[in-house]
Amino acid sequence: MKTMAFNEAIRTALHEEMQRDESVFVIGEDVATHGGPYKVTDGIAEAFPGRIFETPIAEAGIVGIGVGAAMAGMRPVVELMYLDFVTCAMDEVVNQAAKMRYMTGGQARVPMVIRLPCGIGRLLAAQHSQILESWFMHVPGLQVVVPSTPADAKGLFKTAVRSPDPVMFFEYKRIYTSKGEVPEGDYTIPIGQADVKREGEDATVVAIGPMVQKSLEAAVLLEDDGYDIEVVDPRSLSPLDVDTICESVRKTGRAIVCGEDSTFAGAASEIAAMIGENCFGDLKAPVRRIGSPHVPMPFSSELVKHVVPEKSHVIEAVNQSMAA
Amino acid sequence: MKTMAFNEAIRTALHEEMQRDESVFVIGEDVATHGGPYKVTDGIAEAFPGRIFETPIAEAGIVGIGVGAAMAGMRPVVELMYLDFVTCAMDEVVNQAAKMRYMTGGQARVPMVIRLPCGIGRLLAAQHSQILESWFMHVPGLQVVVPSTPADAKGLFKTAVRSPDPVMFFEYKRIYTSKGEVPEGDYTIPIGQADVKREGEDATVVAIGPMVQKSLEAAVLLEDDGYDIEVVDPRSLSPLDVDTICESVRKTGRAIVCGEDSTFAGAASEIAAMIGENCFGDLKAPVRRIGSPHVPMPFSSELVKHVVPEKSHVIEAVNQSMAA
Amino acid sequence: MSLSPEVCKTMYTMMWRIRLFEEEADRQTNLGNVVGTLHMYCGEEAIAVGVCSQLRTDDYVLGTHRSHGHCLAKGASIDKMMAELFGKATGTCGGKGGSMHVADFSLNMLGANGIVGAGIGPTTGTALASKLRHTDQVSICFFGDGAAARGTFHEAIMMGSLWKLPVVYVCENNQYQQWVPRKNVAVIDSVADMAGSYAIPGVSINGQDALEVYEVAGEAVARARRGEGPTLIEARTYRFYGHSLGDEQQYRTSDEVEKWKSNSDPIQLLGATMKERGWLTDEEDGNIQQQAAAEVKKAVEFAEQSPWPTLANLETDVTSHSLGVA
Amino acid sequence: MSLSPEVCKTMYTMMWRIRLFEEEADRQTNLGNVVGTLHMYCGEEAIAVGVCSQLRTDDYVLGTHRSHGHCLAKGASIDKMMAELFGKATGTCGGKGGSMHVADFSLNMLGANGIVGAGIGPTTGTALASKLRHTDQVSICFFGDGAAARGTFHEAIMMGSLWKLPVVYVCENNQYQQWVPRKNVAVIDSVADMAGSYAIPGVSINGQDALEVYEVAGEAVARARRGEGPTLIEARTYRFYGHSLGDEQQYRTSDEVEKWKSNSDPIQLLGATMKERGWLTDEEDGNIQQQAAAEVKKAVEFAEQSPWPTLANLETDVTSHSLGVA
Ligand SMILES: Cc1ncc(C[n+]2csc(CCOP(=O)(O)OP(=O)(O)O)c2C)c(N)n1
Ligand SMILES: Cc1ncc(C[n+]2csc(CCOP(=O)(O)OP(=O)(O)O)c2C)c(N)n1
Ligand SMILES: [Mg+2]
Ligand SMILES: [Mg+2]
Repeated sequence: MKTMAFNEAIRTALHEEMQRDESVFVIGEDVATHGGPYKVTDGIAEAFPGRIFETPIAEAGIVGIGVGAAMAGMRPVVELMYLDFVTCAMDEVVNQAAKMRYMTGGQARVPMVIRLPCGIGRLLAAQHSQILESWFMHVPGLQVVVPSTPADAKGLFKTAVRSPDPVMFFEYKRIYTSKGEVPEGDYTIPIGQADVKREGEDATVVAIGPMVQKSLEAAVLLEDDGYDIEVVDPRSLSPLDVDTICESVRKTGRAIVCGEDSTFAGAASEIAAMIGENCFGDLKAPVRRIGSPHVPMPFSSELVKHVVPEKSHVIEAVNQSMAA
Repeated sequence: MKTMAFNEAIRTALHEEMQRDESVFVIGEDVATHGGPYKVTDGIAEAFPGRIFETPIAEAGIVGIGVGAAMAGMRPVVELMYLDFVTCAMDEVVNQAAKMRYMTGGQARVPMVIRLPCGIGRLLAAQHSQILESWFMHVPGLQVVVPSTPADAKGLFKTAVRSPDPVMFFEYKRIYTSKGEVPEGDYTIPIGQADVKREGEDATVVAIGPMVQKSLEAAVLLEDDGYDIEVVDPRSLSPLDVDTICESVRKTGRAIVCGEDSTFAGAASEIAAMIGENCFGDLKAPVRRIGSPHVPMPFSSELVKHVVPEKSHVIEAVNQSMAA
Repeated sequence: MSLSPEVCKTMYTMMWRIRLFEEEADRQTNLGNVVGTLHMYCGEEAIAVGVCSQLRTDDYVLGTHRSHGHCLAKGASIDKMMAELFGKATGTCGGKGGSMHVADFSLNMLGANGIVGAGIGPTTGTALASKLRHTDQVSICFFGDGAAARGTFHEAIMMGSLWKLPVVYVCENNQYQQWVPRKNVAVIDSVADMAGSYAIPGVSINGQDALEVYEVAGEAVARARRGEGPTLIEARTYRFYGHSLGDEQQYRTSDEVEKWKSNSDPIQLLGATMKERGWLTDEEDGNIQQQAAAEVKKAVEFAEQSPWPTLANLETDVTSHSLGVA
Repeated sequence: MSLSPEVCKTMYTMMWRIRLFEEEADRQTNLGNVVGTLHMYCGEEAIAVGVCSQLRTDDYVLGTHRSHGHCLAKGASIDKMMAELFGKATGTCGGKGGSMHVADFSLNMLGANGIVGAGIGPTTGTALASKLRHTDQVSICFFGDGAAARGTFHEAIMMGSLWKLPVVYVCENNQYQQWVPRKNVAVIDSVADMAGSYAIPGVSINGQDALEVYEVAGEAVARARRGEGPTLIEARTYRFYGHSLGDEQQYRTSDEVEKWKSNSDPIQLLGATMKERGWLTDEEDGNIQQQAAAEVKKAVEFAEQSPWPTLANLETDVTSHSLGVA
């Protein structure tokens, strides 16, 4: 075990995978300078010359090239500098990468990872803070992976690189520098397997990305109220580990689904609806969703502080659920 | 009242709005030839010369131009030939049209209608059959309108054209030729107001687009089983008329949410989660969702017939709900 | 490859195969056996055939919505192609793709595509793959004149040039973009003239002349294989049918169509040249056509007798995961 | 407008205002009052000022992520601009936009934009609006050299040309695209050379020379106003600061930066020319700079004393509807 930051964990996984498999390469804007915008591609240009492509500003072209390279048997790791820019390449992601295997009756493989730095970081307002996990959940053929810890990030990234199918890899900018213990050497974490980050009996908090840590902190504080909270981290939103989530909710009878993205038609809506459908008889309280309000991300710090959900929101929702 | 087809109703509304307001114009691919792909723009070129722009194949450019024209006070009606092609213009829709008003602190107005022929029509497979309502629901600043009858289509289209904010106007290709009574002359239907298409006491079917008609037919058949079904048509998915839906569910205690799109992270998930949250105490059975499986649309008629939900699915779900 | 009687005969045979395949597919549509729509390639055969005759099996080809010809010219099975149009389980894509998605990955024909201009990026990507693997495979992207307006054209060709990738961009300029004459929506006549923006050679050729296509494609393919980078070829052509099935074609006169058919049918032109040069006898010609017709007939039988895909096929080929999504 | 001492003085004054505004904003960032990031326009002022000096208030301008200069040159209030960077309720956008979204719709300055290349389509759209309304308003689109690689450039300019719209596309070629030198990712040197693809005039100019910008922009604006269609102008320039705050600039030498600053500062160049021509005395020069500094100081006070937006502002300006989404 080694303590490292979230971005370092991904960088380590990327180095190891490039070492292991010659078909892995990196493509994106500004990836070879300054270690890339988030230092995730630091050292790649030196260690693997000729396997990193710094591109013009052309997201549709970049992702399109990734699709073709992947179909030809390579394993591109595509970096979009901000998740928000995936809007410039949605045909490539949704109509090409995601559907190619199906449309060709299983002939095509598109083993591509698209790295998506998302959520709020520095205050950069509406066009640089989006999350949009639910868009990609809704697209069959895509895998949607959202690690919350450095250890998960490393193991999931490796699995993503080795997957025969496209992976939308969500990296919350806010937790790039958060640290954690990371196993050394090679290990993988299956895509589609949730992780019970804390066991408890009274209520289930299903938490996505940075909400995992906030929920764990909330759980500690809720101990004082005598509540024993279970925290489930889906880790991948598609495929979604329905079994683990439902098992937990059947046990506790209460569920709170938390993400940083806005709730309306967001990832939490799918999870909440699924719980409502599968665990109806076991529910002692309505499934609650926690997330941002349905507004574009504002710029001013005074507005932003009302947008992103914090652990206090988790505590409040658990209390409401317990009181119901 | 006059009997007319769905596409004729939109065409009529478009003609009347162009007559009424000089700032309305049409832009899109092949819109001025053959009456446009769905005959919705038939006669516009003759009646309003100079106010219809047939473009190169350049969806990002087209929607971008729409955004600018709208900000300059025009009211563009943008046609995307197939909803699927909106993937080529997502930055323009999501980061520009939707957010401009907010980002500029209320200075910008983007009064643009984007017409989205969607769903399955002829068998054209995965890249020509998508629906994706939930993507746009998830984007603050957009209105998502889904008419199910010719009369609603006309009234909602007029409201959409007059709205100061962008409207994603979903036109299910399958019902373009379906007929209905349409009031003559000028009338509008507010965006954000659901319509109870049939009153009933035993269960609420919330049905989107073509599922409305199928649900009404299912409701007639369910009378034989002694079930009295209420059918609620949201008509707009964003803003969503939470009050009307919840009022119905509180009355009946049962809810089935039906759309043609795939359920996973789809529009039905938001509605189901919302009902679960707001009507928990009144629910006698889990909220069920009906929609497509999570697969790209296949080509073969033998596969397609297993994809699109029909009235039999509604009947089955209602029966399950009543039995719970 | 230099032009020989054998090459000509192979091309001529393939052109007939494509022509008769499509005419039969059209007929099968009227019978209700082929569903969806067809974008007929009739009239443009010299381009696919001329280009693909310069390729190896391991060279990559990506197509468009109008790709029956690209697929067949790359060597795809006529049986499987017909079965795909029927929506049968034995089709190139198991019935999941249909006319707009025909593909044969065993031949590195990576598919038709329903989105205009969507193949240009991916073809640049297959070329990047070849470069990374140090193979000398060449990638070919076919696309229409309409596609040249899309941003993907601009973005992808720029990177193809930047990294000197082994790719040939082949624009089939049939002068229409669905129902709109190119002259109504384009600001320059020749797509090849855009090559300067990307610092690559651009050349405009007569797409009805298989020999010219063959020559020019040969040079471009050789150049790419030598690692000297992309070429943009515009092949001037004309489609003999409407844009897709049911097209009323009010946007052009039947006179115009007839003139192209009688003066510029690429099959007739090649046949005449070969006969002039003494490379084809009337008898051989008859045999070639009969042979192609027989293959097409067999393909229809194959398609008719093939099984349908079933519910069990519906959720396969989405990803390697079972769906696992509730 | 022809070049006069008055025009020069106005331009010179505006350039100082922009320069000092940004230097102060940078300082306020270090104090923690300005948050987020800043894309400094320092070094490129001659372009915004030269172009906007040819415009009427009702002409449209759309900008980029680097648009402090575009906004101020179009006439935006320096107070409101500073307040926006502070995130205050009195900012141009009520604190909702910040540096990347400054805008003043009362001046038809329709906003900076955080997405590279995203303004080119919308500016073509404002030009279409003017054409439809039969006004003679001109639309100006500023964008970087990096943006010229985006598909939006290709698609929008093509339609601007097709419909002969009154728009001028102004590329600010500062030779870098974030941290990457243009020469590493571009295949042709001058963005203006792409104009041929769109059948419009393309001209490359020295963007450090306000007078050259003024002249050439004047012609392009006049041409657009006469209904003769778009022009593509490439203005060669250089940014004196890093791409955005905190940029370590390992990708260029400080020598290079210093050379540009000492030889090609657009403000120094214009000042020197004016003095040579006897259009500016040292005293006037001093006054102009003092006046600009005083305005900036006042703007900071305004921003400091302004109220914050509150929770009540959070959900306004999304649409005209109340949210109504649960
Ligand atoms: C992005 C996109 N926009 C629009 C369409 C609808 N469409 C299909 S084919 C076509 C015309 C294509 O013209 P061109 O590229 O010249 O090819 P051609 O049909 O002439 O072979 C159009 C508009 C599409 N499939 N994809
Ligand atoms: C579509 C998109 N891709 C990437 C970015 C990130 N980004 C912001 S500015 C920039 C460089 C832009 O270069 P250029 O257009 O030359 O403008 P400059 O910064 O030099 O003024 C990049 C890559 C973005 N904002 N939008
Ligand atoms: Mg064409
Ligand atoms: Mg630049």
